[in-house]
Amino acid sequence: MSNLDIFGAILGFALTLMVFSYLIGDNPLFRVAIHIFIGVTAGFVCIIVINNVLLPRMIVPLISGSMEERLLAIIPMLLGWLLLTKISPRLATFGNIPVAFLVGVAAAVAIGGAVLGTLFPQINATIAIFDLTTSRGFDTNKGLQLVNGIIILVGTVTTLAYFHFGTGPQQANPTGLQSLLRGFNQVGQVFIAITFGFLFAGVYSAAMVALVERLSFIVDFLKSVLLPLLSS
Amino acid sequence: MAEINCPLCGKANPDDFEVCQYCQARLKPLLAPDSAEENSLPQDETGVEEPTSPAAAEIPEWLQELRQDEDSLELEPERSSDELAADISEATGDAGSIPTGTPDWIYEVEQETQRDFDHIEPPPPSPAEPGPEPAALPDWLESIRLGLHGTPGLASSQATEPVESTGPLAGLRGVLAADALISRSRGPATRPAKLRVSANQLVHIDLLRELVESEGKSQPLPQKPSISSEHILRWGIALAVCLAVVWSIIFPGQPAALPAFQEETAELNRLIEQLPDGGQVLVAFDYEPGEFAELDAAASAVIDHLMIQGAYLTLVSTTPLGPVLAERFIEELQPVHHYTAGVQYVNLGYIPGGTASLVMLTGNMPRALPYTIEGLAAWGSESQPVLPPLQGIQNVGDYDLVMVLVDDPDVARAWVEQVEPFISSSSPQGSLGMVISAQLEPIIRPYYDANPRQVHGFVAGLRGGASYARLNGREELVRSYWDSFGVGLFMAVLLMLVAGLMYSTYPLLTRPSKSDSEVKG
Amino acid sequence: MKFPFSVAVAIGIGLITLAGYFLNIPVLQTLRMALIEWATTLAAVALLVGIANLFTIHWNKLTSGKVGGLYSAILIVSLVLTLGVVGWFGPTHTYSKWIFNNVQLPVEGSLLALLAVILVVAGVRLLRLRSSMLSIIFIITAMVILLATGPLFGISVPGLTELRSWIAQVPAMAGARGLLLGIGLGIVAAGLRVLIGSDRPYRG
Amino acid sequence: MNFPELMGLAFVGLFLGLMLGSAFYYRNRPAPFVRQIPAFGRVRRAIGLAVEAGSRLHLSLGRGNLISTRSAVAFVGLSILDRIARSAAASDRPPVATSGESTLAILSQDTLHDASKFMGADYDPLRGQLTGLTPFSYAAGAASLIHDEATGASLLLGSFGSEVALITEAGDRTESLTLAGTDNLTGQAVLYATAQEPLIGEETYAGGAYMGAGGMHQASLIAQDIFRWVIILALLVGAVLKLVGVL
Repeated sequence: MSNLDIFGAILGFALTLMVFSYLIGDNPLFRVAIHIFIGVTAGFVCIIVINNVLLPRMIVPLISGSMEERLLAIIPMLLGWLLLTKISPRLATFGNIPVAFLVGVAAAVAIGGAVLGTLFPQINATIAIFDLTTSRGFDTNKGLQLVNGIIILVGTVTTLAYFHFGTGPQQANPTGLQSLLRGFNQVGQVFIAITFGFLFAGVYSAAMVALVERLSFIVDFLKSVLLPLLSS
Repeated sequence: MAEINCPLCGKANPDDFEVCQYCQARLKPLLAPDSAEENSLPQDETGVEEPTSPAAAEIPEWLQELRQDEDSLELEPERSSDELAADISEATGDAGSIPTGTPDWIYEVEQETQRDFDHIEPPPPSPAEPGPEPAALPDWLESIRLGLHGTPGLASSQATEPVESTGPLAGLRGVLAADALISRSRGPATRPAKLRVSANQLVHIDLLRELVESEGKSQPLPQKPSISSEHILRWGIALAVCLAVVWSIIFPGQPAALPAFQEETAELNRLIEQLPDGGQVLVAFDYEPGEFAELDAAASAVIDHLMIQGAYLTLVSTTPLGPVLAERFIEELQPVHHYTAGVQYVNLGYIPGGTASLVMLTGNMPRALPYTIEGLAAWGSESQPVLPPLQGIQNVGDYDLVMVLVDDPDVARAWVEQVEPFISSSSPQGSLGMVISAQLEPIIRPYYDANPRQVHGFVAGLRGGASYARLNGREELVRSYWDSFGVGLFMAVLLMLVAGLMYSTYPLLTRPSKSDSEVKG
Repeated sequence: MKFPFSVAVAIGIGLITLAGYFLNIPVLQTLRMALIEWATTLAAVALLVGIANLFTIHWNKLTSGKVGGLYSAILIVSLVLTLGVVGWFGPTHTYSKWIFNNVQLPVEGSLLALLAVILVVAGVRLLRLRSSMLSIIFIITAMVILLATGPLFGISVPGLTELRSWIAQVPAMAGARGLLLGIGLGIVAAGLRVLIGSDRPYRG
Repeated sequence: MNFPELMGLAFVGLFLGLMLGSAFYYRNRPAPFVRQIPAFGRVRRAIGLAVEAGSRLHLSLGRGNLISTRSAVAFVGLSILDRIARSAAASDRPPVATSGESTLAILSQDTLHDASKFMGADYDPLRGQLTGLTPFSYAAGAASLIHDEATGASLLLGSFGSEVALITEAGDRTESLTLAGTDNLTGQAVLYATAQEPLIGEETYAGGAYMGAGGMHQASLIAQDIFRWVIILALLVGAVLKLVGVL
């Protein structure tokens, strides 16, 4: 083990304890650890993005690209220079055009992605369950497949209906539609709760593995420090 | 025609004007004591008042003293009204009972609700001339205050009381009940526009304050002890969870069996087993560094299996730190296979644009990801041939297997929705496998259960990783976490059940006394 | 209503990109890909602006002599050091990996590990804060799934693993699907508001 | 042209038409009734309290690539930021926005700048902060800002994963109110347990309408509601057709 490795292990151990000190309360040690962390992360991300995006997309085509590539690189280059003016509050106005450009593309990507990537595939998948001619992984017989399919359909529909925003004026006796909505609401809540519960358990499992890993690290580190001391 | 100087901006106005023609401030105070004496208002109302004014003789001695103090204060127009309040309170030795910049009942209500009003500055008076700052609250704040307190007492008193227009109280409602006071006042003959308070008015203010307090008083916040039950709860839980895990690490008991066969895991195992000799695999490292413990454990047996099969690996990532994670994974978790960058594997780094650009992988990959993370031309140049893992690859459909290691539901869905259709349409044996964080299971499983499958096999979290490790016998890493993991989860459930029940039923048991106080409040 | 040039840019670029998704016209699709590519390049430039913002905020804190100045100094030093080392040697060099393995991973792993405590505290307090049907089912599901995920000291409860699979396959998936569909609708609405210039998060 | 693309075009076109139509219809009429979401009521109150108490309002716009479906929830966050910045512009501790992505940080600065200009208040570019460039570093930065600034209320409206628990925990420890909503499902599950006022699923996208960000936000709720039932109908009819073998 080289000195660099030993120093690294000590640093990792110290930083782990500093972060864990947050369990007692917010304190300077925790602050120091996360400020180091934020700085390091930002540095890494910055270099990787420069290496993987800016150099190949903006610099290399200008130096060694064909005429067509150079022309194509000029527009993002210009917009990029304008965007850089956002660094200075005085010049920031020049950066409005590239920001508007980004927002326009972002809005379009969001809509396109939501319609073609979420809404349609999810609708299709829900309908496809009722194709009883092909069996799916977990259903051993058609009857069970149908029952599960119906539960999924009911769950999807009531969850979606739960979010209905509009409501009529409040009345003492709710109309039929309002009672129906209220019923949907209750059933939808059950499905939402189960989904959140499952996801929560999943996040917790991930966090627990992280905790086990960190505590193992601490125990191992202390063992490797304490055992030689005790044996000597 | 005689002129009056505006108390706010100091400019001269004809004396029959009600409001200043420059700044719209009220020229004649609403709290004029006596109609007969109204005309004897001194001309120098701008703030500097002579102690020897004709009316001085009629003023009680204590008030003269007070006024002298005030006069000296009024010479410092830049002082805030709250500072004036503090000074005057000091001068009278009756802290908090003299209404100044802010009427004290508002002041006290504020104090009781622990709102530090000092931070809110009134808007500057419209003309730039020096003058005492009016205590007017901005409109928006006024409306919020009304809406917030929402107390009938406060609202109605404000509705019926006149708005004070001059001096430091300008803009506040109901400071002094002008009409009612006129007939009874035995105060000084002249009443300057500022901070003149008679004993009578004090009585009225006290009355009003009591009225308001009794109806509109916010619940005083209880003093927080430095160590509350919340702290003890947090510390207790932290201690219990950590101790349980540490105990199981230091004193491991009988090791628990790894979970057995899971269909989706076995399916992934089969896919890797079927890889041709020297098969090409695209591995995406799409997780955050924080998730490294779980994903390492879940994926190590899988990547190990790929390497045993001698697969060529292409590493990519849609998260900026993914490439570093990928490099670390290959070198530190799988050192026995001696995979070398540029020979058995190539790290193409970060996919510019992340998930939005995944679709680029289905097009021209050499154009989308031209360089390795070391900055070499991955797809060959005049001086060097195409790197072995990339030979014959033009797009993602050319890979024998695409393996995604992912912890984010949206990223996982993007791979399935955008890339999988292309894989399955371009080659019959191409497939998409996944190693996912446990939280993604309900989101990914439907794609596995779909017909045709959109995810052809997956490993979910430590449990899935353990199951996979059991299939190919690479258990070391998973084994080291598995038992402590179980202990930790059990402790968490126990705490949520026992502490959760105690914590949530405790207020029910002690409700009678609490609801009493709520009713009183 | 003011209609500045930047609004025209946002709407025009947005509509062209959106049309590229839905209209099968080669020119439009090529244009859409080019626009997205430019946008991702711009987002990378924005990252430099972001780093400058991070730097300025902490530089100001440092020079204003506020309480947190020391932390800001630490952040700036670690940022500059990392930029220097990783930038000079490259992200896969031993030194860069040393920083990553001994700072980035321990801190981020520990932050995630903190959640193992924070989430239990939240679970314990949930029913007191919001005692609704939703909360009760939420917490029961979470506990069942947690028990079914780990090794229960080698004890196998019959049917627990099957129950876990069924919940993942049927009710949890149904709920997730309903949520995703609703979110999809929300995304379309929010995106369209920007595309018609009703919401303008940029300056004009 | 492929069927899904054609359907997609029709979907977006109709959605837009409905939004514009209902915006026009309700231009001179009282706004339609919407169901109560108590979280928004409480957050409006908390904003008022925070402004009055001179404590800082904090709005966090999340992280995640802007050029993706995640931008939409950030746009909602930005329109609420605009709303809050206008109502609290004259406070001497005006609201501060944090984000975990550079473009979002720029957009938050622009939004705050516009709001300040509109209200005639001073603008400080450092009120739109980038607190970190990866999810956890962003969350850690935002959490330490909550501890430092004595925030009265934190609104988390953007894309968050499980790391958001660090931010809500900071809010909890400083006893400030946190209202939170996100598009990310795991983030929502974590927020449901940890945030004081969690928004579930689509409710996050309705934030603009509930916080009074303009008529078009109301109108989009109507369009969302109508399309909700169109989708439900499509699911039911599709399932039946599939079952009998027509589809």
